[in-house]
Amino acid sequence: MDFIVQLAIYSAIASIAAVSLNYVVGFTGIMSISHASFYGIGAYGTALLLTKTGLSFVPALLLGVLITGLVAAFASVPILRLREDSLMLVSVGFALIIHSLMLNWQSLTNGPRGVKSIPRPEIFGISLTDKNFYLVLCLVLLVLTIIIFYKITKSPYGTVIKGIRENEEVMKNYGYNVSKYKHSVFVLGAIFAGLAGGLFASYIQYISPESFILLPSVFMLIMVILGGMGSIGGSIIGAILITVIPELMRFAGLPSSFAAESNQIVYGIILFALMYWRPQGLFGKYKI
Amino acid sequence: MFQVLVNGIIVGGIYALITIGFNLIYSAVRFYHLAYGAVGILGAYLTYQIQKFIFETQGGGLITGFLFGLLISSIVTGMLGILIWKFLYRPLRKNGASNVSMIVASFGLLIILQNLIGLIFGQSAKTIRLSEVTTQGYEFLSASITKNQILILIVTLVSVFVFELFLHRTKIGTAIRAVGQNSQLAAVVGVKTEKVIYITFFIASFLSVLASSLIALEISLKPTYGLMLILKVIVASIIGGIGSMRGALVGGLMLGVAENFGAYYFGSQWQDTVAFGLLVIFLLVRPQGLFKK
Amino acid sequence: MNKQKHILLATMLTVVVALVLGGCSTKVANLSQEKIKLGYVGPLTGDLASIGNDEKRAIQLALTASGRTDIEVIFEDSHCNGQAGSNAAQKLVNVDQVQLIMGAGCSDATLAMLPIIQQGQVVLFSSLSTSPELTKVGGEYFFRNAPSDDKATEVLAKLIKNKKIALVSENNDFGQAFLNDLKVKLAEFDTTPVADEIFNTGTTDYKTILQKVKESKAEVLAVISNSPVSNGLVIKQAKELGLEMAYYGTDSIAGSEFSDTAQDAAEGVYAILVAANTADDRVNKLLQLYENTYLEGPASDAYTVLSYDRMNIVLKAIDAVGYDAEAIRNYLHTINYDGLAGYTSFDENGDSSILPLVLRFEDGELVPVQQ
Amino acid sequence: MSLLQIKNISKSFDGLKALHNLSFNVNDGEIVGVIGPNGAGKSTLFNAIMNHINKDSGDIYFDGINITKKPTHQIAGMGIVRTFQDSQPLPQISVQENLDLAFKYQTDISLVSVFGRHKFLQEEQQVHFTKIKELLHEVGLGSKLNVQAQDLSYGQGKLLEMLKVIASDARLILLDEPFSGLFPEMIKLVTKLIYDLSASGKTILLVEHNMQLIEEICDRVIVMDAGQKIADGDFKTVTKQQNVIDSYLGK
Repeated sequence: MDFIVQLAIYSAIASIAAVSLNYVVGFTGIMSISHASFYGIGAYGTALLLTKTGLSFVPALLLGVLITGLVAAFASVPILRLREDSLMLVSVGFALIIHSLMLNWQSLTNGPRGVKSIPRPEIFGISLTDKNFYLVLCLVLLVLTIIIFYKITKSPYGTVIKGIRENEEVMKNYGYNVSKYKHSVFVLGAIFAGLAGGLFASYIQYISPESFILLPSVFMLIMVILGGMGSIGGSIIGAILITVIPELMRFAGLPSSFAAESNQIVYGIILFALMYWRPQGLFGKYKI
Repeated sequence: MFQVLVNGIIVGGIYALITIGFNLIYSAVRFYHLAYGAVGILGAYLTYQIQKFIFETQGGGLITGFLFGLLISSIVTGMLGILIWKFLYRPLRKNGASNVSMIVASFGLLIILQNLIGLIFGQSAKTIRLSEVTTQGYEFLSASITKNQILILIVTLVSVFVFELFLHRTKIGTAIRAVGQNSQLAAVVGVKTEKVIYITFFIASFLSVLASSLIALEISLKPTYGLMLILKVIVASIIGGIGSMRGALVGGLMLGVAENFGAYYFGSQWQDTVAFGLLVIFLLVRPQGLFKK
Repeated sequence: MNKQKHILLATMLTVVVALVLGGCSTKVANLSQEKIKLGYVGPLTGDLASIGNDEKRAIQLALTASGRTDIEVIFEDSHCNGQAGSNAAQKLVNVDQVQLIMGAGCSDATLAMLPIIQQGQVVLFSSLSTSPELTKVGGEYFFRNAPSDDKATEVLAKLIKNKKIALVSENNDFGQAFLNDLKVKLAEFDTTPVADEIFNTGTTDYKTILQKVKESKAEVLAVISNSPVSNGLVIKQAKELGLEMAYYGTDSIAGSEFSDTAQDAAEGVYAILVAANTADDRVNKLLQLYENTYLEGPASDAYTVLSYDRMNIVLKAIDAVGYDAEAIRNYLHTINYDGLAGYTSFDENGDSSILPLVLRFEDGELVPVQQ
Repeated sequence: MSLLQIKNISKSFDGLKALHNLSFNVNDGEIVGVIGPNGAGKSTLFNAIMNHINKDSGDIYFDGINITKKPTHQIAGMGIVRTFQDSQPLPQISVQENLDLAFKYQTDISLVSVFGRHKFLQEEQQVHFTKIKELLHEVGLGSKLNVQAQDLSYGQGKLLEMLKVIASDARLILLDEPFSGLFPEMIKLVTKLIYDLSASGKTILLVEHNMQLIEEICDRVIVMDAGQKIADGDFKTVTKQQNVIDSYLGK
């Protein structure tokens, strides 16, 4: 059933992004809304390398992820100087600036017409045109992401970043270089968002600035909040629910005259209700 | 060149009007009421509906229809503002929600309101107009201003002036500022904070309808304008100093002028980048904005 | 911790079950009713929602007019975005097993759907996407009765060549593709525009751009945008600024949304557009039928007419060769259908023979102009 | 040679002189009390030492090294730890995690060591866990190992803060009103912990209002008023000085 395989692929990609966002927001308390921009940079990086240079898939993806990491390193300097609501706002500003760069830097990104016919990946000779192989690739990378973040958050390093989430001043008093940790968390989170973006670009084979505007950042945040702050399993469940439910709504046979708007209203209600009943989300342990 | 400045000031005037309401709410309840943009647009749709009703069925003039519509919808939306606080936000605050989760909840409310407007009034654009014919503007000093723009400028200046008086001269005004500074302290001194917050939400929603209806004269009405407006308001409010009235006025004007000059020199596709670039610069250099310590 | 493990497993289970159930339930329904299922994917939300709704309503009007009860159209929303568009197409192809999909508005969704269409070997018939790039990339299963923009740019270039031209274009796939194509055509007539301004989708205040246009002393202002509201606002604000010049707009100008926004400012505006030719009384009958059924005029007459034609062409094809993508594809290459938009036939790339007309707003009505 | 030297540091917040030409020394192994009426600048002093706030003038030396301008985490890294006035442990993490954060890891906690030298980290953590169990049992909090710190009572929270100070093994300990709001038997427990710390050679700077405790615990006392040092000596002589009495009774 290609439809279900495609949904599984989109869920896996969304899960990688959600887990990395949870690492930044849920574990370390950095309320960044610019995660979709790094997802977009990873997508554009990989897509442009694949279409414009002769690079094959694996180097293009790795290079795309590297570029995302570099941009994140630069962006983290201004963004991480702030906290809580002002950090949220500056990350929104950053996301919008990145989007308008994608839109207007026509010579590089071909502007609003996006990047077309991105070749399907070829790894060690197997061409991944067949969806099932692509799903295997996504699941392998998802499992890898889970292992990496599980290892980090269960180690003393994880305790330190959770401490930073609770109270930065106290952590400084115990000798932890708080800004160093926050920068490395922000950049690592962005790298995995770039990875998810690269996978998305080579699967859907066409990307344009529209898919990386503000709303995907918000959807990623909903995935993490719904799933649960500070719980890797929770953010995967959140990612699957947010990716799959709207597609299932297509079967609900709602008269499409208001199906579209009601979809969005459901998101609004989810957000509001969560903040009221379970700010820490389904499986989370930490209330934002 | 002068024309660009004029455009900037007029658009800035509208941003200022809405930001005043937004800052008022922030100073009373200390969080970003993101759904505020959608509340204003909902009010503007009401004005449109009432004007259409008066113009088409009661045979009243366009302008009387507009003013009458404006009055009714401002009051109705003002009530709605109070209900939103009473039944949606207050329970959240009582539940011990942090600022960040209040912002996330208010964003959820923005999405709900915006799509409800889409459902009720439909997706296609609606226009509010004051005259049958598109009248050419008045020329002075090589800049032309349309009638609508003059009306907007007058209403903005009047409401800012009235508002400053209200806030600093009347008892309720000082009460609102007291609650803003420190609500526990205000309560101890005997200020009925609950009542004051109701009044604040009423006035702010009233102002947002006023401003959104004025904007509708210029750019017609679409359900998605709520998000667009609130993003501009946040930038203006941060530049001016979150929560300060004078800051709202200056922040709004600065944003309007910066956007227009950005559009003039870099091209209009860079307009948003200029606005948000300004936001990022202010958040880094002077997070408390121009008018706050 | 294990309590959370249970919740985790429970949710995983419900999701999988829902998916499987969702998948096969429609399959079962499909077999029992033997109805011919057609698909539609288009922008039912977002900026082009009003035009997407026009398309949908035109299809429903054509279907009721034909009296066919054995045909059902499943409407899916593409949200004007790649991922949603590809999911919608994948669902229609796989779950509902449609042989033909009407739709594809924004390039985003169209280009994301193409790989699925080509793999599923299903016909994609669009009346909204006009981007010239689709001619090459479309593939053998892609048809459209909306003319590709390079035809519209040809007509427009001839009209405004060697004049002082100001171009104001929307920063989206339609606007930039049309703009670049037009500039190439104008260069052939060695005319270069005196002003070239781009605005972002959703911009509402054009006064500053128009100030630059005024300073460029252009004789002609060409507005390139597929959103009726933007077209309306640019022209209204230009008139308010007292810009005395000839105005040219593209096909989204015909319709209530543009005339509501521009009102009397629309007077004298030239439109290069397709099919909303009010001289043909079948077009007027359709627009009247639309207004009676939905109590409001269509947001864009042109796309309503094209979508109406499309439905009738599809009905004609199914009657002729049955409901099979392969057969329909071959049949469409041979058809020459006398539609409301004029005689429609398709070349090897699936582009239609319909040529855009030049019309002019005269006291609220769009009247054809003889070149 | 004294461990901590404060050399006429001043700090004023737009006009209000929080600290004014304050100078004093603390010798290795001493327990020094800092007393004075509310608003005398005691907490500001701690903030100044840890460089939470930058000073207008003056210098601070620790173990002979100038730490006036060093970032807070480096000052802490040199072996100084402080508690905040009525600070509570980090709320939404467990008691065990709170204490584990206070311990000094030899292997640098970084991504490299999480993947590269995982074994070393793991071993050190196990050592810390055993110590943590002992510490908790000592004060009767043994059952609270995996409880979220926010679920502890106020008193238990204060006790946990003291245990974190012990776990940090810092040479200089700045205690900001560790006894405020505690029941008598809790006060005995905290006093015992302070004595243990002093016995193991730690130097303690104690801000406290409870005069009996100051007299009982401190070797020497510094009295502050309006940001200035007005007395420095043993408890008996200092409390007899006229200016000290006036500052408490208010001029």
